Amino acid sequence: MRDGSVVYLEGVSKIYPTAAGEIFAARDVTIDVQPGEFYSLLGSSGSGKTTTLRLIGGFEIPEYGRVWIGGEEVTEQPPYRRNVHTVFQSYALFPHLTVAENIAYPLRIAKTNRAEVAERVEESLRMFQLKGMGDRRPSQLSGGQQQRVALARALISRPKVLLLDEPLSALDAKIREEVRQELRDLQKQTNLTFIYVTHDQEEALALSDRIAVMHNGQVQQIGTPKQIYDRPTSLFVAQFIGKANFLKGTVLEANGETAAVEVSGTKIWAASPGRSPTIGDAVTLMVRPERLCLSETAKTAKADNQLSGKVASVTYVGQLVELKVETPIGLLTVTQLSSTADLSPEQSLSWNANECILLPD
Amino acid sequence: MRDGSVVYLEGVSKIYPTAAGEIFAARDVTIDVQPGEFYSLLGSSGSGKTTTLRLIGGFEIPEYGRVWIGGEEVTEQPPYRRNVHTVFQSYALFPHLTVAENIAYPLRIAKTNRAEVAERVEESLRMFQLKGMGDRRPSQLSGGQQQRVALARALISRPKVLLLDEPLSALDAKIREEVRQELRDLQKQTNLTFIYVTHDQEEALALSDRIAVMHNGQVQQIGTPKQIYDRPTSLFVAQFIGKANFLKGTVLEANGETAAVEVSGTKIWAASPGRSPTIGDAVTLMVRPERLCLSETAKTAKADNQLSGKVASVTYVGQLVELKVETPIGLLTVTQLSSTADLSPEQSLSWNANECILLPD
Amino acid sequence: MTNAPSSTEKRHTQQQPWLLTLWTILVYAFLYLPIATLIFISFNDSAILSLPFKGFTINWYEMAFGDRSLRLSLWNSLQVAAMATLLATGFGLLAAFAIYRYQFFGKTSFRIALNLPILLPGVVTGVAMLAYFSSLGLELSLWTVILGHAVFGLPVALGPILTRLSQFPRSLEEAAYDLGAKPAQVFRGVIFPYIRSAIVSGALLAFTLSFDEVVVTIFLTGRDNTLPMEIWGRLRTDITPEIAAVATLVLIASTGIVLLSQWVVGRDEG
Amino acid sequence: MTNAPSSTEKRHTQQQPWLLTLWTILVYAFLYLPIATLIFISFNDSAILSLPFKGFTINWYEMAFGDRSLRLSLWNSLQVAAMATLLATGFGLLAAFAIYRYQFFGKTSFRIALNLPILLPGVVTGVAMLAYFSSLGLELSLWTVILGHAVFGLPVALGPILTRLSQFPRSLEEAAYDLGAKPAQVFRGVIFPYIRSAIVSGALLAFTLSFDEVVVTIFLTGRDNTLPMEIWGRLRTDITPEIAAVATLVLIASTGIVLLSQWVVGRDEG
Repeated sequence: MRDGSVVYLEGVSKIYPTAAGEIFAARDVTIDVQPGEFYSLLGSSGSGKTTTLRLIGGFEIPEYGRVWIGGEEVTEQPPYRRNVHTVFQSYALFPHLTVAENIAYPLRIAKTNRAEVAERVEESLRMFQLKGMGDRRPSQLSGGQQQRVALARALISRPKVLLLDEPLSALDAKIREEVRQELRDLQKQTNLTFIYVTHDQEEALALSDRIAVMHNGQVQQIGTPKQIYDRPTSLFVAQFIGKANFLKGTVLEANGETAAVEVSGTKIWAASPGRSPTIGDAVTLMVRPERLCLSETAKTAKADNQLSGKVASVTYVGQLVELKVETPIGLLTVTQLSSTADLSPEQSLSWNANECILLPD
Repeated sequence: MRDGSVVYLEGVSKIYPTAAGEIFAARDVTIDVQPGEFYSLLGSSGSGKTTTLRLIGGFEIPEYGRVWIGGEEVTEQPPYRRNVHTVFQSYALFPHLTVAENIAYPLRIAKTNRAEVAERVEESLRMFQLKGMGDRRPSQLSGGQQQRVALARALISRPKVLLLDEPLSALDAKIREEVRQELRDLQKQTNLTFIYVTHDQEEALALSDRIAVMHNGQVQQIGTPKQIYDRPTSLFVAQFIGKANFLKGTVLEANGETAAVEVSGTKIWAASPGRSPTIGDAVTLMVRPERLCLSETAKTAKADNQLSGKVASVTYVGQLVELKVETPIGLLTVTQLSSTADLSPEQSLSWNANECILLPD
Repeated sequence: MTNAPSSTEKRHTQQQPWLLTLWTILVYAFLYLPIATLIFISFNDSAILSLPFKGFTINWYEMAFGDRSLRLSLWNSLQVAAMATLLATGFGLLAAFAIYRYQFFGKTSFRIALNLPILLPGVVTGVAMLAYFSSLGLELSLWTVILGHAVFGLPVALGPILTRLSQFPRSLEEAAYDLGAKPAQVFRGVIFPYIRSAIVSGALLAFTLSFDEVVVTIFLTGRDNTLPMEIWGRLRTDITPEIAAVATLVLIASTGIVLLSQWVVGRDEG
Repeated sequence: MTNAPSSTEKRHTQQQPWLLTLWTILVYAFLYLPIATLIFISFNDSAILSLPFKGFTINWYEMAFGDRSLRLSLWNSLQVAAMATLLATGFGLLAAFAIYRYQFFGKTSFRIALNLPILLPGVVTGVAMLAYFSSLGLELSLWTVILGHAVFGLPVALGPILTRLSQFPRSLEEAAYDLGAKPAQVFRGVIFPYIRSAIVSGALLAFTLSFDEVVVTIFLTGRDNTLPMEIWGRLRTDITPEIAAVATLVLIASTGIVLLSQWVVGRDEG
């Protein structure tokens, strides 16, 4: 294992037998999580993100590979022997216990003495703004309060790592953003390692230090939010994260990590981070709609790529305006901030080569 | 009733008796919907939007007020005597009938002759891309297909008005945007009147010709998406739609629909559409985060309002970057399109008076 | 802490629940050995109602089929069960609609009250009905038995209908109204097809219950015997494997009807 | 098409379900008049089991309480019900866990098979058990009755436990493991508190069922009588309102236990 990782999965696979044969819920997953990191597993349902979390928590034992936590191999250890705690999607508060008893549960199990339990629960209630609610039942709390109880319970015995399984999905859209901020602040304050499972790319981008994008049980790309969004390494990641224009073309020239690509008879300059493309290859270019600049007069020589365009439709969605612009290489989507000003239909479109990522087909 | 309206509600109230007294599910609702309009009722749950739709559909009879459809009073008419059809949130397809039988249902009830039914169902299946699925059961279709069947069934007997109750909420986020576009196109093609209930402001802004924002059973504001977003008439609407910075201040000068407002010792120019403010009044100013311009050097005299600022935090959420900027009048949220470029912490903030709306307290 | 390579050997993670398998066999044995014994004895070439197995014979079945009083009691049982089922299902359907459709004072207690007859001891129901009918001056006959069976058949028939109705999405009804259907058309075209299987299933259950009932029947019948009473009557006089043969036949018929009703319900749901 | 002002008069939109009220009364009457009659007769100062009401007396209750063979049969019934409940609830709890916990071949049929004894006619179960016990050489006694009652008490006790266990969120169990609890601690601290009310409720139901049972009992008992058999035996000899008094007492006890078990289940859910 890599030294210094707080959680390290090494080529881990989890297999479920089904009538139609074996299904790999996770396939050869290798991730290393550094201490103090906010690490997200991002993917749609069935991508293996929850299975991976459960392999770390000890709820599943992998058929292949190994799991280390804090430098110790725990591959076949049950959950109660692992120094990680989980915040479940449903919170999993014990309904027959009060809020204070729920929070005290890990200490009671560990046979901590009564006085210390009382003190630490009191402190925890204060920290999570639950003062005065210690005697209530979980069912008497709001969704946001229940989530704070689940966090308090998971943190009271000071685990090394906190696993969070879509902790915001049960909350109203209204308070979700608020709680998102609280979570981020909590992680920064406690300097704990968070491993966070979500299907919501916006959440992952806003919260994480690093993201592992998963699909069909496999890790597709690992990187910071900016790397994942700006420099996807595969068509899948480019399509899964954010919106983008995709252009099919053929490589004309290649110069290190920059290339000229022919798209419908027009030469487009693009970047190919990390690999040099081969001339003549069929490739797909990706350019994010907000990176396309619109101007009413053709700017000269400032941007690598320039096209004339005609606005075909305008959709207004609050903060953003989404335009469909007819260009020589097809209909492109352009996003702008909404404004009170009107837009003339004839536009010039420009963007730099490093905003245009070349993806191998 | 106003002549020309295809649906007109006049001071309609719906009351439910509860143990704690009467509750107004809709209170004095007056709306007029013009032929060919895409009209949305937007509000959170309990706002009365669905009750209003049910009053138009005939599933509820109002305690006060009257309902006109196509110039005819229908206040106490049952649903089967009203020439409006509903697309339900759950689609409400008949499970024991095939797709074709579901679509034919309104014609069969109306005792249309067999040959015509077959012909129109065939045409409808083609139009809604359901060819070859006529013999399937609804349970064998995907969510998007079920929704198309529900639309086809509601439209086959050519009603004047189509009522849609959150028709996209049962769909995956992935295909929701696609279906949204289809709905908009369908409405434009058929030139039918759509009355659309939703809690999703983005949906309402993107689709509607006009929106009625509802809260606590009452209509708060009626207007085009641009009017609702750029010129909210109340603090509630400003808070409910989109994100905004709110500044508390006192009116210093008033000049018709423009005013100068003192906010924490700084003079801010603002617009007060439709009413002239009184000097000395306590007011709230609203300015959208994407309307605040950031620049590294103070621009001169171009914008009505200018402040110096220091970037406190940057949150990256894909297309957008949300910045918190410390200014003399407090922490302001600024939204920008994401870019690959970095941002220096010292910034100048500027915006025009007409982007800053004065709301009475 | 070694820098080991990925293990290439597959780890076994499935537990073998052998303890459970043993336990399952025990429970099955506890529940089913008596029934197996019954079936064996019905084919046993021995004149006493007991094992060991002495040889195969269908003699007891032939005797059972040739028995006139058994045939008569079977006919009585079928008549009673058919009539009681008709009454129970009809009233049950109406009661189910009342509970589903309207909100009225005492709805919950109405529902509990409907279920009480099936929870009461048969002896109580029997004595109560006997006292009631004799107070009304009704003479005991198969008709009094039918009424008695209808009373506890009602909640049994009501159960599946109510369960199915409570799953009925109100929006289907509203959609039909919305598309132009009048109330009668809505019932025929939308509600009835939805609950049809539950009605059949409830009726089958009520039928089985009536067909098997003994306690209430004994209190309420006049001269006529039903099949279970006939079997039982013989217990006191001549106890031969003929009873085992008849019981086996009743067992097969009852199991068949129960499975049929499960299948009918399962088919329309899921 | 007039440009009318907003109407200021309130429109009445609630329907009066008077037809339904009538129907409710009819159903109640159908189900409850016999029971009402029973209770009246038990206080009726007349030597025959019938109305009209001739005067109030508690004579029949005094007779019932003073009756030695009734007391003895009550004691037998209580013993049988207690032992059968213990067996049925214990085995039911284990079976519920087996069904809940493990996925194994035939799980669905295992569940159906457990329920079959309650669906089989009492006559079939009775004959089968009689044949089985006599094949095993067991002498008929209260113990054979207890075993018989345990067989059909098992699915009754199993029902509520299984229902409650199927609502048990697996994540609660995982949360407890995650927070450091070992399997035994998880059962004691998390699972048992969750299903406790269902166990009590299942046991109460099994107790009532055993206490009320007649058919299987008659096949399996030796010299000893249970209370329902005693009541029933008297039907052939001396039929007096004393039976009505005893039936009323059984009715009250049974209703009480059923309501108690409903309340126990309701308290922990909701």
